[in-house]
Amino acid sequence: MTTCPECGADVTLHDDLEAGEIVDCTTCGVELEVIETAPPVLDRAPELEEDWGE
Amino acid sequence: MTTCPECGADVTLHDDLEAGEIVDCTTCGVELEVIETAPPVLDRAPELEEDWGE
Amino acid sequence: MTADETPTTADEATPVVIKIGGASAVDPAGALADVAHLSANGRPVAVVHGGSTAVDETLEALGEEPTYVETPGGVVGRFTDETAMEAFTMAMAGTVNTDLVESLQNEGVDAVGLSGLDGKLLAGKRKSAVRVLEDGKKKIKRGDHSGTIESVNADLLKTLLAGGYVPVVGGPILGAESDGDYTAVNADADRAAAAVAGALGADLVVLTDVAGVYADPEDASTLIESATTEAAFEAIEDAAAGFMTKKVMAAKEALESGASSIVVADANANDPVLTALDGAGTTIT
Amino acid sequence: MTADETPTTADEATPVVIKIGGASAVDPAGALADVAHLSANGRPVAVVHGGSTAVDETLEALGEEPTYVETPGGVVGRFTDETAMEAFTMAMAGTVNTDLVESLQNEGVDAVGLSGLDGKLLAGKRKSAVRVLEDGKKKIKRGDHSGTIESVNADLLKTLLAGGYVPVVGGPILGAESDGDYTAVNADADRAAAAVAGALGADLVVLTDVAGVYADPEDASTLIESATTEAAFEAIEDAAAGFMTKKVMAAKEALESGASSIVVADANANDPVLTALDGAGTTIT
Ligand SMILES: [Zn+2]
Ligand SMILES: [Zn+2]
Repeated sequence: MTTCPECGADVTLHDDLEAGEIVDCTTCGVELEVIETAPPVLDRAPELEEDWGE
Repeated sequence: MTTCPECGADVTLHDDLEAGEIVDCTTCGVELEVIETAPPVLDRAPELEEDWGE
Repeated sequence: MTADETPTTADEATPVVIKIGGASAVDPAGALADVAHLSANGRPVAVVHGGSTAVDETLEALGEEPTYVETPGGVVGRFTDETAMEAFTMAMAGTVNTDLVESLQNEGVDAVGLSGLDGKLLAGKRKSAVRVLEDGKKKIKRGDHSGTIESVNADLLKTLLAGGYVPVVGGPILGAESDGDYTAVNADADRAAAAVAGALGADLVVLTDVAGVYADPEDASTLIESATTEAAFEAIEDAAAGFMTKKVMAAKEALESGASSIVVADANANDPVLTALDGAGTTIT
Repeated sequence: MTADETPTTADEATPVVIKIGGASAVDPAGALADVAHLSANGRPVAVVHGGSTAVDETLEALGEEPTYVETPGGVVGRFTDETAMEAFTMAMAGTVNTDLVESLQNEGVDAVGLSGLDGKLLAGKRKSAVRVLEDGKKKIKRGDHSGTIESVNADLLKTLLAGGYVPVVGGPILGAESDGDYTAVNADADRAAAAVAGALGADLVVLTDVAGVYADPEDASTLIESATTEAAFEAIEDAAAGFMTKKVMAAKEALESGASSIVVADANANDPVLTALDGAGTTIT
């Protein structure tokens, strides 16, 4: 359990959390990136286009 | 035994001849390259500078 | 101008940009002979090349495996980590570009090979992070070396063309980091060709391993010969399936950025470039 | 010219060609910062690079071994067979050249990387056959990919310099076969730098991992600061031992082909190029 950096609400996290994983804040709906896992640190996930190289 | 392509003299060749090997014609002194070994074919060896790349 | 000189028409003076693929199914010999023909006739020509097959071969020769990732949208793409980027640079700027320049010199064409880094020829923001789907989880994966072209140094190309040279352009491109530093990154070669053609106001010939865009890819009789209206282009967009989607997207970018025309044509045809400029394949204007 | 403009002296207008080695003992950062400084001050600059360490590393990464052969005269040199040539092209035209262009772009220098094939920049006859001593036998070994530079496309360099670009030149070079075809081949980078400096009438700075040419390589106090006469140059020729022999030979070629001066100097010094142009190292004119 940690706090959404956008709205401050509690975010429930599952057990096998991995760095880089994207979780949704069920309160404000924003996408959060797992920056660290122990203890969990969340940050707003960057917006990224789907665009691939050669 | 084969013939010097420069002077026509007989050139004595040793047994374990290899392609690319340079032999001297003892008659005219020219350097001969072994082009083929069985049967032996000789040609005048190219003049090459010693000059190395990077 | 004296009476002896052949007047140069506007059409003759329009540069031609030829996109040569990197797929091993395509032999560039026919295209390179056409480059020689056009260039000998005074037409400014630039070549843009891919080389994904060579990158894969180089990775394999180095004992590395390409990394593929799936986007949340279900598109499978290559992830270019640092090792893959090194192989990409070796293969594209080293092997493929040099081999093409060598082949063109043997055709009598005074080719000059360039990567996107040279003179900031092709530059854009580096994209390091991508969204991926891994084991059913959405993730941010960092360390990708890719970028989208935002600027073309047309002056460098025009200077070389004016000097009688044929620029041969391939990856990597110059990727700007958020801190302002530059890193060599991967970019889509069709879009690189589109950017070059746009910057030069050129006729772009995109050579591929099929005869053009088909209304029904299963039916060879449905080749779309040309699209000169918005509606016709939309029909092509609908028809383009699979890897053709990228080529049609690139065609759109080329036209929007100033290209004169785009032809998607068969690299394995006789005189593939000359016939494409003469109406073979799918012409979009 | 208005009163506000600083007059350009002949010395300021003389191009500078900087030879950067390929040895891993030498960090190019200092030299590249000097390139930025000179270039920002309006001095035309070109860089010529080696890269034998990178070639060896690439061969090793590919699981190949470099082939060394001994000449009848006892000189041990590298034999560049087809596999080695492919690695050479990947490493030199791919990795080393692109990395230098990337680093220079990060220094604010608008670098353009070129191999000797580009615009026939560096061309000469391919040498495929070499005389070797193998198991005590003199042999002709064929398949070498090497060549000696016979011509330089100075126009291409001058065009780029006039456009404000810094050419970054490395191998391979364009080797002419006896049948007229061209093949990419290996050439000595010091001699490439000499050829470029000669063609541009430039000041050539050859950076190496020692401070210059010593009368006695064992005694640091015997650094030869300059040679301006035939006799002084002969003293340098006598003094140059081992790999310095090649640098002094290259210096001679550069002067004979039109270079303005040659300095052999320490790449690891502070401001290595600026101090070399200011008298550090061994200056030959
Ligand atoms: Zn929230
Ligand atoms: Zn004889």
